[in-house]
Amino acid sequence: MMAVTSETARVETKRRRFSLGGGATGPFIGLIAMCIFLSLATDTFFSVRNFLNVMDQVTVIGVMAIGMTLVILIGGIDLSVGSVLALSAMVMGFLGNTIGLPFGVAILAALLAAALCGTVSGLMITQLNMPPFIATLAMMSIARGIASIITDGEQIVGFPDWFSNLAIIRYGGFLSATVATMIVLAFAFWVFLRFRPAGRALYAIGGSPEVARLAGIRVKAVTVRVYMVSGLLAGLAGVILSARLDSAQPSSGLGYELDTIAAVVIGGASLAGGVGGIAGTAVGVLIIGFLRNGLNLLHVSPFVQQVVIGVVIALAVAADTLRSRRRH
Amino acid sequence: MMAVTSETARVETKRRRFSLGGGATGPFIGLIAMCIFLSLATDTFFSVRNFLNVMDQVTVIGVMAIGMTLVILIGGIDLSVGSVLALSAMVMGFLGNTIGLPFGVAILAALLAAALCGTVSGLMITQLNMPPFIATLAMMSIARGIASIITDGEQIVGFPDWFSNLAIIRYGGFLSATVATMIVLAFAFWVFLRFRPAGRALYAIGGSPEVARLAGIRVKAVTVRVYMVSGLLAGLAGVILSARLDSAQPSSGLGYELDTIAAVVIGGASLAGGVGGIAGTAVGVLIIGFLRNGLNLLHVSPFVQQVVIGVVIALAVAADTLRSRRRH
Amino acid sequence: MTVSSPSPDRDVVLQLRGIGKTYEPVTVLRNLDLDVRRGEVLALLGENGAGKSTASSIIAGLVRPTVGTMTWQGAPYAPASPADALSAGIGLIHQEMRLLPDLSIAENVFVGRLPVAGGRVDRAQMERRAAQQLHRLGLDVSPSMLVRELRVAAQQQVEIAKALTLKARLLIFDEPTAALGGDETDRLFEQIASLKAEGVSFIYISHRLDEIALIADRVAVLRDGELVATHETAQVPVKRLVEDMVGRPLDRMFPAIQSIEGGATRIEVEGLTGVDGAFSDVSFAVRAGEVFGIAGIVGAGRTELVRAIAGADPVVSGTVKVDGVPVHPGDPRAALDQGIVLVPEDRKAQGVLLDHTIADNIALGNYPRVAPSGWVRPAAVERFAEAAIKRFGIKGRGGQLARQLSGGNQQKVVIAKSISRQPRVVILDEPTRGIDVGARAAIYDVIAELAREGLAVIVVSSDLDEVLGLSHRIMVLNRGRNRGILGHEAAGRIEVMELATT
Amino acid sequence: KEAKKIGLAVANLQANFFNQIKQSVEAYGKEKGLEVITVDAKGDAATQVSQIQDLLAQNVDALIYIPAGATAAAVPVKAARAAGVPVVNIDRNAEGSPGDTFIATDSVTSAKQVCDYLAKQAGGKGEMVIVHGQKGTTPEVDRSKGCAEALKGYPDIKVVGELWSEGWHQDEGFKLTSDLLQSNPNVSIIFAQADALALGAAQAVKVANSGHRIFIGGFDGDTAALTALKDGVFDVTATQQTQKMGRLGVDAAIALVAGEKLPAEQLQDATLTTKENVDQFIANHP
Ligand SMILES: Nc1ncnc2c1ncn2[C@@H]1O[C@H](COP(=O)(O)OP(=O)(O)OP(=O)(O)O)[C@@H](O)[C@H]1O
Ligand SMILES: Nc1ncnc2c1ncn2[C@@H]1O[C@H](COP(=O)(O)OP(=O)(O)OP(=O)(O)O)[C@@H](O)[C@H]1O
Ligand SMILES: O[C@@H]1[C@H](O)[C@H](O)CO[C@H]1O
Ligand SMILES: [Mg+2]
Ligand SMILES: [Mg+2]
Repeated sequence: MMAVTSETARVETKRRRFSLGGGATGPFIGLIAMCIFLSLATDTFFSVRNFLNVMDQVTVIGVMAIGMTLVILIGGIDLSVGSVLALSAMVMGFLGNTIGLPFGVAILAALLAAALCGTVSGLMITQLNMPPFIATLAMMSIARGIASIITDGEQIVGFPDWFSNLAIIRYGGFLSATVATMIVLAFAFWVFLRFRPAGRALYAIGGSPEVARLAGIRVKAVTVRVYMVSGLLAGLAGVILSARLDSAQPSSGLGYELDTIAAVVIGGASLAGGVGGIAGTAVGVLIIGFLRNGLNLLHVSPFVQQVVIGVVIALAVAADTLRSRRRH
Repeated sequence: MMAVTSETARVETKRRRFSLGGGATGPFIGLIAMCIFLSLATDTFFSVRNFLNVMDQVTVIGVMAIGMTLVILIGGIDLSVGSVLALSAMVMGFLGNTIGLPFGVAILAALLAAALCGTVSGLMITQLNMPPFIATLAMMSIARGIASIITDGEQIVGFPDWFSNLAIIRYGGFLSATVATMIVLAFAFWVFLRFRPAGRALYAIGGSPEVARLAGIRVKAVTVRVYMVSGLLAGLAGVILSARLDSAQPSSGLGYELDTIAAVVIGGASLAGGVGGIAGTAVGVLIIGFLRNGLNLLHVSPFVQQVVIGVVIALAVAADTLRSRRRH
Repeated sequence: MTVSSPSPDRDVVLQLRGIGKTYEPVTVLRNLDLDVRRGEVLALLGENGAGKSTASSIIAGLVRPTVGTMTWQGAPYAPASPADALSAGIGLIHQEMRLLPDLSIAENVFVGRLPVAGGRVDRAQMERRAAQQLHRLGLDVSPSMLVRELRVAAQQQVEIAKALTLKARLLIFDEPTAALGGDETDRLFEQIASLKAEGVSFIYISHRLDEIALIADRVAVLRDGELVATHETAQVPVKRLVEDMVGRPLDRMFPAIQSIEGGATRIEVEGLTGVDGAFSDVSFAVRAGEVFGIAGIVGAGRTELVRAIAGADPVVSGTVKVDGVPVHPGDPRAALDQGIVLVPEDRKAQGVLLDHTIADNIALGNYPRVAPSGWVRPAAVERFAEAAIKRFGIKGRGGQLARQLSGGNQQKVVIAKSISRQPRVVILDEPTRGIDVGARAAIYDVIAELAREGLAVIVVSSDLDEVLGLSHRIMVLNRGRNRGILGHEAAGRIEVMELATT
Repeated sequence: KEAKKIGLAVANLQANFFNQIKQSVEAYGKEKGLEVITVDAKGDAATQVSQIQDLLAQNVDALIYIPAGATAAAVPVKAARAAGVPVVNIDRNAEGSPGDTFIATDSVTSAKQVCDYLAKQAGGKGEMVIVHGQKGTTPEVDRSKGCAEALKGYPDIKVVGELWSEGWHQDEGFKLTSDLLQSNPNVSIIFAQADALALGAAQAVKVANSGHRIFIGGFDGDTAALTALKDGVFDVTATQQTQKMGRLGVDAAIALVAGEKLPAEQLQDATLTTKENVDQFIANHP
């Protein structure tokens, strides 16, 4: 009866040793093609300095996109990240500048507030059975409102030097502390998703919550934790943005949720859950970052830029289909 | 052995003759509760005049939400509606005012352009196999860019009187032409989704595209048509908005996609597809409309409003769960 | 054995010539010639992964062949979509396709061809006709009920009703009875017989070989994508069919039942009562080394009972103890931690992650063994999966997506995943649904082996022979109540059915 | 008739400039014993039309109106007129259908002063970039015009790059300036058309660390920006009299309700503000 096994060798497919980045190959090709084009078309694009600039520019979205990757992997969505970012920034600014707490404490409190927002979203989803879209939409509105209430809509300007330097000084002429933070986080979560059982569990939940539950995964608890992490990272993004802008304002992060989700989805994740990964998300974030940067360097008018961005995003993602179509 | 059949009768459940609004009951209760509260809390809320005001206010989102309902029913999403609205308004304004074509022709051309946008999204999704999120995100950027390019970002002000009167004059002291249009459309699509085989096909596609395909439904063709209709209705919303504002600008409709999707989902539709309907969407649109109106009438400060809106949306949707939890 | 050559037979309605299908780099179907005659039931047999569903999908326009041609009623036939096939009069019940859970039964039956009166969907007619057809199949439920509220067996009946109301000239049934009990199967056969008399042709796929003689007129057997035998009559000994399928004789089906001296009580169920009265006051105990069968007709509450034992559903009252320790109810994780694993009945919804690799599926829930250090190394996952693949003869590679497997092989993946946990109690709900004879024998061997290793094994099956052949004792469930537990010696078909139906 | 209840429709409270006006109107209104109902359109003209409907439904006696978005929508004014409610426009006015009076800053003149100051400081030569406000809005158009007029006197100053913000936000100013600096590393003058944009630009300059002096001008006199100016974060702005405009708005509303006639336009000066004279504005915002 076991004679079958020799037969199975025929079915062998070499690709996909371990399904992970799933679907990010197309976008990756798109990214490379775009970079080559921009290097040839401008004399400023291909330089260490410009690369570091872009890294700085994508840090905020990049950090949020890590959390969003987890959320999307389990089949969720988090629309509140932009607002939570603002809330965190305002909490930090208020406690640190207006109240005058030690700045480290202010940062911690900001992160805590952000993580709390995520936790509340997670609880709404798991305990009240709300669709993630609605739960986080509600949180988006609530967090933005609170962010504005804190200072009655005023911005807060001027943080301690050591703090704003985190986003400015490039240690060893290379990485600012904020960019380094993003890279370390991306790496840590990449390892987590790829090599830790708890990370693999997210894929299972996204694939089918019921299958995951029957396999002994505590789906609800994990879900709450994932939204908490997404909130926490959005809060961290708020701290990073404040350092970078040396100011905090209630309107910051407006519309970032769409950018962040776009980065993750461009990177090959499926909004249905179960497919995606940090590597893909990194590609997505870089596509958006390099594209905007490149178009500015090309002196493309802002209106035309929008058209080009739309077309390039479509092409980058379609590349995957066009490629896989040939396979079938 | 035949004894079984009598047994199975036990399973019979009377409820739900035809599942349609699916999940809209909670939000409906929420809507009623909210209206009762606002009627008691303010002396201006409960009046014909205020009701007609709110109807005016929700027309634009309402018309777009009809198209979005179809899109979400088949398991898709259309992020481009806000941009397509702007494009349509600019095409109309440009052809009618700047070029000086007869205004009726300008309107037709605007609707055509909008329907074209939808069709292109639909083709990207069906032919290039792109996730709807990405395809319409790309279209969102492209349409917005083109809307701005038409007049190089300038606004267009002042349309023929008969045109702007469509949104102003309340015929019989009652309905403006734009509100009437929305109501007629909502009714027509309600009938379509409930009673026409082609409408039911959308539920089948949303439930499972593969099952629908196997049942002989031309899933791709229908999908393209649904996005076309969504584009067309977004275009119509652009025309209505222009009449209401007596002007057109490339930045109009920014962020409306989220409002529109929210209305549909609050109305009980599932982003996974196959569940939802016009009745539910109407409830969702009215919840958002009455809520914003009521908070203004209650003199709630703008920042606090955001918090309240978030909480109420959450409660309205959670009502369904809390109710159904008791059932289990 | 006659490999069919183009025949002038006027009765032939569908002809396949040289049909082949390749999913790069694998060829799953090659050079298939097949004739289907008017008013006949052609049984299509073969091991899991032999290509039966692929061939059906090609005929029904769901998949396009890589090479080959077809004719239908004498004219060239190359459907580009199922819609083309349907309009030509060819319908398919797909082995894996599910229904539309959020729509009513009636709408599911008529999806894609809703009856219309005066421009509107004629709901009354639709529900009446659906109810009629379902009644004929033995399912009397309100046609306005949502499909999501139905159990697997009832869903399968809806699926069948859908096909039977098609007014098709050729119907392809891909394992229609895999989820059905004996009664439902009988009724289906009645329906097939009467349509046959009207000249409708059938391609009938099943792994229940004893059905073949009852329903089929001719038999075609596939092996590894090739037609290896056709029989002009269905009155072929099952032994012969097995040989055709597997390529060698299969000596026996069931392993000998071992005696279980001195096995301590492993699992003890006491007064268990489920939500909504699906089962009530069920008590039994299973000893280490024992195979315990649960029999009953469809809807008896067997699935709900075992799901509750495994913590998948909440219970109203009663206790479950493993080795004397009570299990916290309603929590699958708690049950798993105490060594209870469940191979669920509904593999697509509860068993397998379709868009994940086979390796990931098998590793899921087995990380403590795959990655004892807490670090999941891809190579370790692959090795772990490879071992399971070998043990269960799964036709596929670790890196392949589960979706790409044939139905039977998916089932094997689910079993492999659960058994790999090294449990103390294994519950298998319809374990051999959709599994070919050869593999079935292997799974029976595995079950016996698990018992020998000192596990308690609980088997739920609608295949009475399976329960009878495997179990030391059999509990008969009827309307959610324990109607008695029969010892292996005392249990026969008659005894069990009597308890199950009265 | 005496005014009791007035409505304030603000374009977007996310811009400090508008928030200052709002706070001034609310504070001064309270002083005058008025009930002020504030609504925030968050930059969307359609939202604003709805909000003004809601205000009219509450029978406000007068409307203070700051049009949202790029369109100075005439519709709210028409609606208010139809309801017999007088309208005071602030900052932006509707072409064809102006409010009963219009209170704003003379942006052309002030922008000219700002750019002139920048040009002088830079020694009358060098590369310059402009970070515009939201394209097509009155202030964007007027400030572009004013600056261009100033630059006519400095032929050696070349505008090498211009980008447009969408919502006058600080983070936009930062991003746009970063990109401008990348393609034009030799820039020595930046005119950002609002203080939020200028603060963003200043931070971008700091981050870019180009090694040469870059002069930065803004506009508005935002609360936080003035402190930053004092600290040398950027060089020059034009302080608009937000507090005064708010008070003027309230006074105008009271007068209009009482039946008085007011001039169609009440243009206010903005004061060119540098490190030298910033202290007075920090202590006491005009
Ligand atoms: N999309 C696909 N990509 C790759 N391989 C596929 C795909 N679909 C099917 N196969 C392979 O084709 C072979 C035949 O599958 P098919 O479903 O036809 O088998 P079957 O005879 O119906 O088996 P079962 O009895 O288990 O249902 C299997 O080995 C399967 O893995
Ligand atoms: N054919 C059917 N008709 C009506 N209801 C059914 C049918 N099958 C299952 N049910 C529903 O499921 C409940 C118990 O079914 P369950 O699946 O647990 O029984 P089972 O004995 O395992 O049957 P199956 O063979 O379908 O798995 C019934 O009380 C009923 O609610
Ligand atoms: O004049 C104002 C301010 O400059 C503000 O910063 C944005 O909007 C403009 O209309
Ligand atoms: Mg099959
Ligand atoms: Mg069962």
